[in-house]
Amino acid sequence: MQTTVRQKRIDEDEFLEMRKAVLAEWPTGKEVDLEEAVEYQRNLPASKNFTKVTEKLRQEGKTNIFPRAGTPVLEEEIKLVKTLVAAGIRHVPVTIDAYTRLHQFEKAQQALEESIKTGRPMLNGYPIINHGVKNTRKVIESVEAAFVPRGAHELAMEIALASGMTSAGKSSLFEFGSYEKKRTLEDCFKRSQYTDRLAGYYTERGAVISTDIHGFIPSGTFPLSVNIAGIIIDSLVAAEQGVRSVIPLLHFNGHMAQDLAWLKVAPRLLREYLDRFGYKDTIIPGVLENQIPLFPVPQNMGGAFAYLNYSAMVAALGEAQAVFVRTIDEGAGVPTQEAHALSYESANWILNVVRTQKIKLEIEGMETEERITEAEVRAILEKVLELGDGDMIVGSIKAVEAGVIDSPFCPNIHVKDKVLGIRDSQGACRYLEFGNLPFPEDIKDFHRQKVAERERAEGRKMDYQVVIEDFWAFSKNKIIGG
Amino acid sequence: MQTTVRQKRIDEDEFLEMRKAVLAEWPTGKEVDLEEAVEYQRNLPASKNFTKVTEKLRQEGKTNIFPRAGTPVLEEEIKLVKTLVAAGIRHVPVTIDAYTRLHQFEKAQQALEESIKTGRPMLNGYPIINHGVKNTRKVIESVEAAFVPRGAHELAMEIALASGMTSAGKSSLFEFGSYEKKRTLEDCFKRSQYTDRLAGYYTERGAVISTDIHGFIPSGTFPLSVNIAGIIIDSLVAAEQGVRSVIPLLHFNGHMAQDLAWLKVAPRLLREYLDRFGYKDTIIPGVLENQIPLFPVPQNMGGAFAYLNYSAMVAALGEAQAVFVRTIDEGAGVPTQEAHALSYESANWILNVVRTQKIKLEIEGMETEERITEAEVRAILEKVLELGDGDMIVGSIKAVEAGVIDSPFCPNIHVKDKVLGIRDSQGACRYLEFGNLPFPEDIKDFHRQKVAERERAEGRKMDYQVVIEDFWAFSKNKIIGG
Amino acid sequence: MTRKPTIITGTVGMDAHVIGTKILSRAFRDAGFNVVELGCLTPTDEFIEAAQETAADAILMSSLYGMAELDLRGFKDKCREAGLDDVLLYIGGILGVSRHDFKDDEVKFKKLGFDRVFPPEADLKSAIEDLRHDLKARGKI
Amino acid sequence: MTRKPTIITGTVGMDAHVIGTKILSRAFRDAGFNVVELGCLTPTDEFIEAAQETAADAILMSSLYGMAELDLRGFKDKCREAGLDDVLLYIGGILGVSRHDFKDDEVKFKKLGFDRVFPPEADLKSAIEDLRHDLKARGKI
Ligand code: B12
Ligand code: B12
Repeated sequence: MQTTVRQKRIDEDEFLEMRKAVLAEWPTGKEVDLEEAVEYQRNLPASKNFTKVTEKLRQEGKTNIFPRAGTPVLEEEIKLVKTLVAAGIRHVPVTIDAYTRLHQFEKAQQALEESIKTGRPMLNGYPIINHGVKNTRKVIESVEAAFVPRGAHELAMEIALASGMTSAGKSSLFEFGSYEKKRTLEDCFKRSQYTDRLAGYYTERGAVISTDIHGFIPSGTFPLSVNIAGIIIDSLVAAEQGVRSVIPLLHFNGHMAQDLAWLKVAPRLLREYLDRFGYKDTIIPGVLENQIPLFPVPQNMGGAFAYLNYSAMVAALGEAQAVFVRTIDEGAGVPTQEAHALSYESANWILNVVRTQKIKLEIEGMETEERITEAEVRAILEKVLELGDGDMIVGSIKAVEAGVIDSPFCPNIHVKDKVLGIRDSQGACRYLEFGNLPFPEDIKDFHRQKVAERERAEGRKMDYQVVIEDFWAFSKNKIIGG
Repeated sequence: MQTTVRQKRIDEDEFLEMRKAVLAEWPTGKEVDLEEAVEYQRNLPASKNFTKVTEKLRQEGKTNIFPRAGTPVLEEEIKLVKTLVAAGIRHVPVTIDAYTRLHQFEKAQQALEESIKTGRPMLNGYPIINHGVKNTRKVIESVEAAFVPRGAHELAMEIALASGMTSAGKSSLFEFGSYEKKRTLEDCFKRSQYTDRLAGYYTERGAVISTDIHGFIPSGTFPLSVNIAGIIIDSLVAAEQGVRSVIPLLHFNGHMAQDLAWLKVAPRLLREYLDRFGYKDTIIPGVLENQIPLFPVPQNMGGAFAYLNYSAMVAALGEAQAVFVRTIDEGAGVPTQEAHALSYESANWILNVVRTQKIKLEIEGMETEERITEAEVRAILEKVLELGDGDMIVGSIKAVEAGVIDSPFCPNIHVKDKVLGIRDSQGACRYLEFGNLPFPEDIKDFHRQKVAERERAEGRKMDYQVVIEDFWAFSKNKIIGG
Repeated sequence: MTRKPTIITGTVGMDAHVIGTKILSRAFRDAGFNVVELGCLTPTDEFIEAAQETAADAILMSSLYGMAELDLRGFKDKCREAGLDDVLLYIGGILGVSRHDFKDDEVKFKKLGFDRVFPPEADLKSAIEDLRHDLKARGKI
Repeated sequence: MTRKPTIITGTVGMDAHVIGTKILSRAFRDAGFNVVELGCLTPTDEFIEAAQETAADAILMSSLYGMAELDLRGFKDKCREAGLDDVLLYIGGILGVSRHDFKDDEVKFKKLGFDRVFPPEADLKSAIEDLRHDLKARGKI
């Protein structure tokens, strides 16, 4: 396949041309006046800037909660963000509804109107395009916190940033690998280049817009090296378009030494690669964490609390700036207000109590995890560069085709899905099937040994059946399935 | 004051004489046939022996839950212990009702009969004396677990051990310092010597009966050195009477480095003192932990889960053999069955997930906490020995009179109550007022410095008001008050 | 089984959750079924076409994002119109929006024409047994 | 305050919980009250004797172990018989047995003759204000 997209900054004139088409997609596009918006952004207080809020949390040694929330009706959305901020939250994500994400603005409009009429939310998020800049500024002006849209593509991001949101949360590999069935990675990169370029445009004019980056999220038990490589790729793509603040959004998998190692390795390697490609002035103001939600079944309330508290504990010990803990309703459906409140109250207890102690800890084996992960991430990235002849984007597209970037249980038909992860006998995530992941033999042997160890301990073969058992372990108060 | 009790084994003939009076206190005393009971004990499987169950947990690297439970009606008590054991619990405590503890067997009998008639429990525990040996054996024979009575004095312990309970949980300093208003320490030692001698009698005949020892429990924020010194004193008293297995029951105060340091120091010093006084064959099969319950207010459910999960986390990281976590109803009243189930389900998630990882960790500052605590415990014990002219019991009685052993917020009028504890700015417990605790100046200076640091950080004096604020911190999602 | 029955799997509507249907597909394949796997984000019409084309015995549909009820209004009628009267309809996943009683889902989706409805903690081994049982009852195996 | 009012504190019955009543006693002492502190495990008769002996203005009783209702049946009558009609009765702590609504405690203990009932999270500063207010209303300060 011939790819046309390249790791290269979009020319400004071309970009401004592209913008016209984007803004014409829906009437509220007219509300975006870029120069006025830049000015508006430059006058925002530090408390509304995602980068500065993150930096401040780092300086103060605090870990905050990074929730997920968004509701269609404006007044309700304002009430919601006020509740979150009153609960101490400083990074406020605005989850955009599924219709808007899928470019069905007409349908979103109807559902929004129906929501207003019936008083019942008929959309699973905030239809930012239908609301436009004026309304969305009301949301942002209602509280002291930094905003980021979730699931925003071109026009949605235009409106988000013009309204005063200060992070352009978007990740090509995340979109490609978790939300899309048929869309190509090339296409996903194109969309991100636009939003990154937009963030860069603001940044160049003195309004720092960060981008928080998920990478290819692990589905099930899967070591984080593919994810971290993806975070670095997406960050380099963003930096090339002028983004000067990137925030990795990592994923816990539940094994403390690994999770803490990953928290250290990811920003270190990210810094190295940013420097290597000349993005020395792109900063990493902090790291955000995500509780892996796989998969407490709804019935088990004690387990749901334990899981989220454990995640908060690891985030606090890892000194992350914020953590997305799943509510106790995670396995049951969309969380109620009460479930949000209870869950964050619980996690906040842990975050406050642990961070106040300024704990510095060493876990036996953490260095090994760091070393292994680092070697894996480097192997992937170097192979990507090789495939792309030095171009990260071209290389990534080829890498996915070749299975050099791969992930199990993926919705996208373009992903090889030839890899599998499994727990070892102490609960660490190991590769069971490497597919075409380009790891050195000694690294593969390390994984094989760990898997063999568990085979001996349990007296059975580690195979797909066990992978599935591992999936459900946390629902059964365990870290290892079986 | 002239004390008559001494650290000296009760002569066997004298002991057998004493037993007659004890057994005559209530008709069920007749059910105790000591030789038959020893034989019965010797035939119990390892799964019913408290010492062996504890040792096994240590070998397997597991942390279990050590609940609190006891209900008056026999059939209900059997149902209760079955539920606990089905939930994975292997150490089953039988909490004895308050009337029995206070020697009001007649009243307990009435309330028991009323409970049976009305179907509603009219006692806050299991009236072991009224039930006697035959009934209590039914409880113990209904499950595979090791039993220990809680709150058993002489006759109650006779019945507990003859029924097949395998730990004589009893601590003079605990009783004296937490449950009694006017009873003297001398009196408390006398009672323990009896029950310890009884445990020793079984042990000498091949049925190992352990004793789990609380020591003087800290009320509120208070460093654990007085508690640990007390555990050692009570253990030496037990060992002298022939107990060959002692299990420290430590208390968390919420600061990880301290809690983990205490978990290491206590058994180490206990071993040293046991050896020094010639009790080399008295083993320490493991350590049990208690979540300090101070003081989540009932309304805060998220916090209650967080607190117990955090306690489970620290117990697991400290590799304790079992932990008593308070239920989510702790601040609200006697926990419902549902609250028990949910709370242990939650804690078990943490215990299983963490212990499987076989985590070995080092926290910065832990060594300092170990060193300080060790110096304090030694200072107390050496002073006690000095006061007692080498006799731990005589010394302890004098030490309490002199405030060399002291604790704040104590119910007992014989305790000086001249000491206070407070949190430092990282949440560790420090002495604010030393009273007559016999610590070296450099140790006192260490505490003073830490307190001064917090004074500077908060720009206010650390005094009694702040001590009270610290009390409530955990109820407000914090480790430090204010 | 004397004959290898054919089943259609997939996640319906605009729902991108794919993990469950992937696991389910493999489990049925390993149990000897012929599985046509449509993956996530699959419109109802695609289920019907696939069932027609392969003369399927059953459709095993998943939905997690809480909008299954909307997605599936009129689906049973469409099946009838397409001559799929005889195709067994199973559904599983997270079928309601907020924390709720699974019994409600069961009633709701049975009304919508599904033969069996499964909760998130459904055991696939017994689901396989269920399908075998139902196919036997209909004389299909 | 023009006059130093006298109050009796303590934990009633066979209840050994002492921390709350110790803190309470000190808070009232620091606020200028004359506090007669009986500590824990205090029978109702001792409260009455102490109130008589010191001509107390109020009894501030604590109970945590869940048996206060039993301990206090007939207590108000005994107070009356002892000529303590005019002594204010306050109670606080954990007054019921299992998790329950504090409102129930309030009703119950007011019926038993208490003038004010406090939940576990009671703020002592406002309790002090309450007592001052009530004493003023009765012309005691
Ligand atoms: C992983 C996940 C994601 C991943 C999905 C990756 C992917 N492409 O698959 C990502 C991050 C992309 C995602 C996105 C979204 N998600 Co999501 N997600 C989850 C999560 C955490 C796990 C789902 C899962 O994979 N479970 C594991 C699999 C193996 O289980 P399963 O699918 O239930 O299937 C098993 C059984 O149910 C059964 N089964 C399933 N189907 C059938 C059918 C039959 C016939 C039978 C017999 C059995 C059966 O067998 C399977 C194997 O045992 C759940 C919460 C949770 N903990 O369950 C939320 C959850 C499903 N997501 C939710 C939501 C709202 C979304 C979003 C709309 C918004 C958002 N928050 O981002 C988007 C949806 C985008 C879209 N267009 O669909 C909600 C749905 C709410 C509801 N139902 O009311 C949930 C419940 C989270 C929550 N509490 O809010 N999500
Ligand atoms: C510490 C404690 C103990 C210690 C007590 C040490 C001591 N001697 O004081 C020990 C370990 C000995 C103990 C023993 C028992 N305990 Co206890 N204990 C507690 C615990 C954890 C804290 C109590 C406390 O000190 N709180 C802090 C103080 C400062 O708060 P407070 O007393 O409520 O007082 C404040 C306010 O209420 C208010 N206030 C109090 N009184 C008044 C009065 C007035 C007029 C006003 C204005 C305000 C006011 O002001 C105070 C200061 O702010 C509670 C559970 C909890 N988390 O609350 C259980 C608890 C009280 N104990 C309980 C029980 C059952 C017992 C035992 C019977 C059995 C057992 N489990 O061992 C024995 C009792 C023995 C006996 N004879 O009494 C139950 C009571 C159940 C119920 N009410 O239904 C509780 C609730 C635990 C539980 N959930 O099961 N306990």
